[in-house]
Amino acid sequence: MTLKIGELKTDVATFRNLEIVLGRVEEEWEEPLGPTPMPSITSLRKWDYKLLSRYKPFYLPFCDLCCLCTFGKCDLTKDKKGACGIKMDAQQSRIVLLACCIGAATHTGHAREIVEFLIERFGRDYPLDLGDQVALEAPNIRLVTGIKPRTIGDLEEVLDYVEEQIAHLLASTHTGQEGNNLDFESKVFHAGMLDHVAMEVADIAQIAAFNFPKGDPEAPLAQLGLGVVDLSKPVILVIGHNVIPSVYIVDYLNETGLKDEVEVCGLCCTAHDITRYSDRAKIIGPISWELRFIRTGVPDVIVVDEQCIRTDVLDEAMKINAPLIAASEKACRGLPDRSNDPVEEIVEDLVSGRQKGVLILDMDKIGEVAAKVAIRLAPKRKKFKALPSVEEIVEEAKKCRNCGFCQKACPNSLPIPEAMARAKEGDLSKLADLYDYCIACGRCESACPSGINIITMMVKSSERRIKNEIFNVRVGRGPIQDTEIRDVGRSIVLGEIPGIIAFVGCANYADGGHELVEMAEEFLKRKYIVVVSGCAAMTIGMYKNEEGKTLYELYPGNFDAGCLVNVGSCVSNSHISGAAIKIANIFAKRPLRANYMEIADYILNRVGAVGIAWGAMSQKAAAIASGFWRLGVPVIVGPHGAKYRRMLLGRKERKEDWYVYDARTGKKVYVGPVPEHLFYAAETKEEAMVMAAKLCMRANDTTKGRAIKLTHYIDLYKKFYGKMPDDIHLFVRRLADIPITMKDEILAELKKKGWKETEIPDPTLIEELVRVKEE
Amino acid sequence: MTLKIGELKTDVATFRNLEIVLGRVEEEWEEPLGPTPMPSITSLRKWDYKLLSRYKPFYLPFCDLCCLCTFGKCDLTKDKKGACGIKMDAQQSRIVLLACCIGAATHTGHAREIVEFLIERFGRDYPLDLGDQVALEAPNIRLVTGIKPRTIGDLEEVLDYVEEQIAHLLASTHTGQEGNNLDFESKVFHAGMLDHVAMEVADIAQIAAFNFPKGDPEAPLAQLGLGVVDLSKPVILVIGHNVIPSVYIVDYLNETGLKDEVEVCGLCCTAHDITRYSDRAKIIGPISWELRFIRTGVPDVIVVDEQCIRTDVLDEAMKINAPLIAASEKACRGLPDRSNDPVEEIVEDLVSGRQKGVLILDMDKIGEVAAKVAIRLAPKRKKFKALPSVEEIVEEAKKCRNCGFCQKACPNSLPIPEAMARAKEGDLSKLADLYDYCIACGRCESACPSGINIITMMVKSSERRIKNEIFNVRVGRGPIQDTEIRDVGRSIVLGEIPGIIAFVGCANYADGGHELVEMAEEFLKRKYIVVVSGCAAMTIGMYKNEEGKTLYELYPGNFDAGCLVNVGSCVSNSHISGAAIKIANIFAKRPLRANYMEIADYILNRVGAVGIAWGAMSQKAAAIASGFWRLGVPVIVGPHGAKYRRMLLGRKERKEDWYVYDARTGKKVYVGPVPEHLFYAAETKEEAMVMAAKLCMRANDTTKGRAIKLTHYIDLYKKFYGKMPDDIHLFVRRLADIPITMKDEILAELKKKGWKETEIPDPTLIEELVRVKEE
Amino acid sequence: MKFEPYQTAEIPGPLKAIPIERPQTVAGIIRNAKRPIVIIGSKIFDVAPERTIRDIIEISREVGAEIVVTGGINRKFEELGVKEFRSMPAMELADRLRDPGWKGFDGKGNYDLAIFVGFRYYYAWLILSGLKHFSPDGFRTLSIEPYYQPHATFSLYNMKIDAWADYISSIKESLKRG
Amino acid sequence: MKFEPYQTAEIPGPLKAIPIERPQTVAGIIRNAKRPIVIIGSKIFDVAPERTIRDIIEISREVGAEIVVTGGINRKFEELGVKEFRSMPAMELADRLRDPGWKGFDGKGNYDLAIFVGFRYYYAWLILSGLKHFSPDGFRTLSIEPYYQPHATFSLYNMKIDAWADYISSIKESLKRG
Ligand code: SF4
Ligand code: SF4
Ligand code: SF4
Ligand code: SF4
Ligand code: SF4
Ligand code: SF4
Ligand code: SF4
Ligand code: SF4
Repeated sequence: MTLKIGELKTDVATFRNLEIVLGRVEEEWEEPLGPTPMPSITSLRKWDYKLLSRYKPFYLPFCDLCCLCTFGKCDLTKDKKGACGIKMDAQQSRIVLLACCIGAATHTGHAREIVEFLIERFGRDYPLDLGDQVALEAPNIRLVTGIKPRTIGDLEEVLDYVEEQIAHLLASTHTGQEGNNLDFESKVFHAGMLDHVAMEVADIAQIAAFNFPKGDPEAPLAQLGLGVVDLSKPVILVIGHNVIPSVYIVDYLNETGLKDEVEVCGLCCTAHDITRYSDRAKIIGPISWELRFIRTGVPDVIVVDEQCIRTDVLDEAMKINAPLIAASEKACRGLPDRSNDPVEEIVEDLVSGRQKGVLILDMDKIGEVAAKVAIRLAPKRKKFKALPSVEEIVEEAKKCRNCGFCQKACPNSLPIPEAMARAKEGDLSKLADLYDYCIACGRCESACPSGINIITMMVKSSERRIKNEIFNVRVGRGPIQDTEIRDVGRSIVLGEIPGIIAFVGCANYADGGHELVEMAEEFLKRKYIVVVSGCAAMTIGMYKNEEGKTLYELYPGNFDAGCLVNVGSCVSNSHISGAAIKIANIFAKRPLRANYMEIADYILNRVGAVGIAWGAMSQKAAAIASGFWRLGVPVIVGPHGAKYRRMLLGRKERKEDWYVYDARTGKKVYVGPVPEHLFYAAETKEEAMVMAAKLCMRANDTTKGRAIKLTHYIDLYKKFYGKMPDDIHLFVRRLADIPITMKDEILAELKKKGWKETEIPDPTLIEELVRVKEE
Repeated sequence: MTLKIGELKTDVATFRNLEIVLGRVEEEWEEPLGPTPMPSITSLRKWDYKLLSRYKPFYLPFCDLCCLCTFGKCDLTKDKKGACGIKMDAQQSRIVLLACCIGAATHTGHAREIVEFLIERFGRDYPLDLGDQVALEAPNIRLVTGIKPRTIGDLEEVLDYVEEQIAHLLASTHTGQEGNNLDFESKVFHAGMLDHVAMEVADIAQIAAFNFPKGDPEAPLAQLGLGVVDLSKPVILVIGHNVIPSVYIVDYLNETGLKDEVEVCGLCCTAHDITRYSDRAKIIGPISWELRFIRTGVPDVIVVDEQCIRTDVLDEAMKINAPLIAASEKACRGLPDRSNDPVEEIVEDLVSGRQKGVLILDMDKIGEVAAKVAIRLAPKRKKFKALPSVEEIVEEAKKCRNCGFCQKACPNSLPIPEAMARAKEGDLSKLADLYDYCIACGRCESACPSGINIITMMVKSSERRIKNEIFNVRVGRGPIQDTEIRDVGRSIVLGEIPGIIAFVGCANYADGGHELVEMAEEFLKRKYIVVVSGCAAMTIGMYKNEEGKTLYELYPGNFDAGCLVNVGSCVSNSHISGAAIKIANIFAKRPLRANYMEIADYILNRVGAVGIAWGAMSQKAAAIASGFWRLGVPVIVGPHGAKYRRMLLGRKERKEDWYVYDARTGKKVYVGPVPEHLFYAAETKEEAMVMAAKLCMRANDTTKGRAIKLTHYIDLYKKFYGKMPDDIHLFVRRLADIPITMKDEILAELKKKGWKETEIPDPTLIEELVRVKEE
Repeated sequence: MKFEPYQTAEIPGPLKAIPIERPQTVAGIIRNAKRPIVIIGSKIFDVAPERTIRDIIEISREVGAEIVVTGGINRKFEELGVKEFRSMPAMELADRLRDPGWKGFDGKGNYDLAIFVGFRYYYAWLILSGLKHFSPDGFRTLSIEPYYQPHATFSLYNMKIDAWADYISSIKESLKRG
Repeated sequence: MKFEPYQTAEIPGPLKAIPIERPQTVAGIIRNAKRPIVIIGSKIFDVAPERTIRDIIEISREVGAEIVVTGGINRKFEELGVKEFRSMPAMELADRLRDPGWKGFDGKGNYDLAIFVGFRYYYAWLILSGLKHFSPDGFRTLSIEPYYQPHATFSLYNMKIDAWADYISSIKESLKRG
């Protein structure tokens, strides 16, 4: 990168028209630049097409129409074309791309704000120190951009690149631009790859600057749940994803000696991140706890930053007489900008109720305002800190006319009318039963013609249990240590650790969050490495066993077999992709720098990692998943995930789809359907578990590794389906692959299918990686 | 902006850890930095809120639902909230923002490609020389960013800023981010402002580097229409918006002496831009001519770059056996990437038909491949260069079962079944009649269960007239000269030139393009300054008067009363906003640099400019319009423009909405509803003309100026409505405002309404611009 | 197809116009309105036979409804001999209709039933959508176009022009009969 | 409401399932299929009374349709005493159904009528949408869920569980009668 500068003024001298080569400091990173530094949209298209020829998109249109320009609406049913000529397959992939652009832009904007802010506060030179155990600090950044960032300032160039690429991608969604679904999908992958870079920028910057845990397997436990708040203290609730305002709140409380006087608790990723910063902060839960917690009336002031915050939070805050402070340009929520007003004035306006909410973009003021408002309001708000009485709830239920609109509006079709009927008679148990399956989205209330506060009723009905909602979660540890990678790399690649299962994403569960816990526990018991982040990490902490222990207390936080690793907030997902990359680089010594295709090929064929985004809801989740796909990591979503409108499914019976090159000989070798899918919405947790076990199989598994993986797959299948899977013959390559304990049974199966032994190559999809060319 | 560089290697020396201040060269631009350099999302929120409190959004939801995340679909009917809490008003503005982000990103990506490309070809130092008459070369860039770009390399920093902001804006559309409709609208304005910056970057870079006309009022005329192509020569058709591949085609033909042997013709903005580069290039028409022209079979090879290209162009090209060359990463269209293959191989594959299309991203190869393929194919393609015979058309018509699906699918509800019935009987006249009202979108064909080629039939039915479609358009002249601004600035600001009417945007006409011509002519005759660009500029050239002259031949190309100025392609729209800005700066000496609010306030209150985007279709058009709004320039769209889902309407009878500060005294003064709306979809051209005349009135009009503007408004109103408008009393401030010729009539009106004289202030909406504070 | 949107792709959402099969019912809706207003678009002369236009005018007179023509068709309207009508761009009018504080053309307050006829399908479609979502409670829209307009509160259905003319005429008769 | 999507916001578009009021018609559709397949989702036990599940199985047997259960409900299914059924994740199955080249479970080629029952509303909604848009000509889907599923080719309508159970039983009877 060359920069031409008109005039260069420094303390030292003034230069004119100086040509400057912006390079990294070479002596610190000897690795030569790989083939694809800062890849453009098409640089990795070849790789994408390889993936897409195996994992073909299956579109599930959410609507038959396109309404993206004034040529429309256009009817795209079946083979119909829109006025711009587009057809349904391209249109659906276009919408997926749009979602992924939004997702990637969201993380990028978040990262940009963090980096800008930290540069202002700590200077451009602030080192990106992630601790002794994490020398490979930025696997995604290095892999994609070819930059090895040393300081926070170095991250700007990374973001420049990402922002430029997002603009190009977004441009591709314009009417009359890209028109082919596979090219849209390739761009989706590109967006996902960028997303992981942006997430990594955000997280390593904040880890370094705020001294979050640096890959510490023994990061402390934080309190979690609706029951953890000390009701005797003023309560500040922070919601969102950008921790900076919350940091200022914590700092203010610390500096003024108020830290023991005021409760700071959070929802969503800001909650994760504030517990990485402060040992006093508490987590209420994921986004689906937002309405619930506000309805309890407990928060005295609510501070929102950005992303995944209910857009009606102001209305909800007003209902409980708690003022709202918005702290992000991206979500001003119509509030008056008080950034330039004196703190006391703002506090006065909020405490007096003259203003229901304010926008404050000056971080220095936020801590003080939030704290002062909370302290002054708490005594006045006592009467709001209670749910309605049982009698009131019963009265409310009597307003129900059994119209059923609520149930029809409910994403999970919950039987609210039935519960109301019982509640009328004083029996709140049915309402309480819904609690576990409800994602607290509020659509039922919106639909109710009688204006019944259904969620409040559910919360009240579950009040006793909510008081006991006192759980915990291991604080987000951030990256995986280089040494951990060295220790487990071999076992993973050879298949001896059966797989890495990452539970990520939002809380849009179709059948309750407990399903997630069940799944995590299943894989923990089976000695998979279980990694978690974001909302999923919270949900997993929300259930206790008979001894009152959560999974975080039962399983250690190392990146190792049978361990449960919480990397942290959404942006910490980059450490999960980062771990896969690090295996290829640190363990297998594959060149990292700007060498995307080889690393992805390595992961696809060797690293048995699978993501499960059981409640994936957002555009960010879509982008995160896309980033995993391009790296060769399959993702399973829950039923609502079908609404992402596109699956990437392999066809195991099509033998021709499952060939790789043997890097040793250049020969094309059949390796079976491993991994079988890239993206798949499961119908039930049982299906998901079986599939996850299966998707951990990779072409490079040793016979021992394959036998272990097969054992789990078959075992899970039998457990849930009551019989042997009928596709084992596709996964057994040689007799040695067969788990000893199931030998006879499997051999019988294989015989039935006319199975023959096949080779185990040194697998790659990339011709250029073949070492000896076949004659 | 400060940059920290690890190691700095130049020919001169090696520096380590040098801190560099990237600044502009100060001596060339003495103007101090204004208050809002590189404004962030909220920097101009205050201004936006002022506009939005006058011009309130009226949403016209295209659908009751939101389907943007897997929490959905959500029913947002009336007061219902989505699962994220959002309500319909915010949701609609969110979709508008999404469209504007796409639009702005499209121009930005386009600009980035041009700048990158030109830097590679001409070097970063290539001067941005727009000619002697254009010293103020980059009004939008200077106004918004505070940067005065001297070389093409300087534009990179501008784009970095724009890309960063787009990422933030796009992030705001994420689920649970911005939730207030006015804040979304403020972000829409921001996107629009960025869009004009990006367009300006693209256009001044290409003007300077490719030596396009530099504000030349006497830019030559270029041929336009379906009839202009010399059928005896091989024909290369270029489609899109990014002229670079076309430049390479022209260069190749010039260098190889083939320029007289091969026809190069274009569709959409690439056509505009290639005529700015080559005096031999021809324009077929706007996007709505794309299917028509391809169906004639004339093009021998089709080269597509980016934006507004039918996504089914490959299918259409295949129908006429013409190969397709795609030339943009953003629109790969599923084609094999042949960028790295030898030219001859590619040519061979295309000529032989082995490949129907290729992707070539190496510009050096494109010219050669396109030319060679065209020359070799032309003789072979003779038989494809003809429309079906009349008999064949009649046969085709007989397949019609009069089901009416075509008409129901047609955006303009054209009576195709009727025309088919007549065609069956051999009478093609009804089919020919549709030609003028059809936008050739192809939806009828898609809907037709009999697979009838309706468009081909319409084209054939109009064959004779199409042969005579030989029109012209003045080649895009680019910016308005500084001297022109000096010359007309006073007359515009004082209102003596009744207004600037800009016809911009796409060809999605509800009732035929001739309406646009009628409107343009009306205002030209009335001595308005008429400015045109993009598809609209083409449409306006597509009609001749009785003497066979187009408006371009009848009216001169100066920026002056009664002149017709074609600025150029879509990205040249920045010169229209640029002209308004220049009036404020060059004529009125308002500080320009990073001084957005004052300049916009100036334009809103003083510069009687109105945009008419009669066929606005795209997301780009949405972004362009938004940029005008923030600058205080109202935009009128045609009926299909209602599908942008949101109007910005003033309420003339609400007196309280129409106060300004008198900058001399600080007093709040009522100035009447000027301009009355910011965004408005007219139902008919008559309505649009009356409205445009009315919207030219501004608070600062002198009495003489107001009298002139009123004359036109009243005159047009009478012409179309047959009576006096009933709101004149709102626009007459003093007796001297009354046009002499209508004095009695108007006085009678005024009396009826109880009119009283009001003041004419030095108008501003910005308190800070008040010179003497009111006590 | 009768109760489907006339333009194929114009699928509205869950809340759709109540389609009205009997002209008498339409007459009832109009009669029961306190302050009806009739809004006639620029396409009226392309769509409606003259007798239908006259019927619509009579309907308005019968219930004392204000007539507003949009899009600049005033002259043609006057040619029909109609004098008492207002004119205003449709978007401006719609913007006022959604405002409970608007005083109406006669200063007596906003209207409670807006009757639409004579518009491009999609243009009315969008205006009706705006009014459906953003108008005050109690405000209703009635489309008497010869097709189904799903965003209205009440709508006729897709029919041929002749049948429509008869339908409109029946509304008139029904109103006259009281 | 009978023929409206069961979940409020799930508005599909112009091409909507033909709602079938009479069980006999459904029986006819099934009988006329050359290669029907019955796909039973994981929610079947939550929704359907046992007699209905047994009816569905009998319907399949009557016409020799392959039964596929999805989502891992095999065990429960076996508890009903059913033996001959396949199992496959619904997405995988749908992906194959859209492929004219798929050979089916028995190797005899793809199916021409896919009968869906027992799914979450939106999950089937999306799968049916995928099949509606991307399946080969001649392939049809039939939803026999107790509500209207607009993306299917044919669908029942929104009804109470008892009425539905009777409806399904009538299909069976009708098929048995031949
Ligand atoms: S983008 Fe294409 S399909 Fe979508 S509305 Fe516009 S013209 Fe129709
Ligand atoms: S809040 Fe709970 S019960 Fe209500 S609609 Fe949402 S998920 Fe269903
Ligand atoms: S929508 Fe309200 S009134 Fe209707 S059933 Fe549900 S709770 Fe009862
Ligand atoms: S794509 Fe979404 S917003 Fe557009 S019509 Fe379909 S459901 Fe409505
Ligand atoms: S963005 Fe909000 S309204 Fe839209 S689908 Fe998601 S939750 Fe529903
Ligand atoms: S091509 Fe013309 S006639 Fe056909 S649908 Fe489009 S505008 Fe209507
Ligand atoms: S859709 Fe085709 S068959 Fe039907 S009326 Fe139109 S042209 Fe005739
Ligand atoms: S004016 Fe509109 S349609 Fe025409 S080229 Fe520009 S954006 Fe495309």
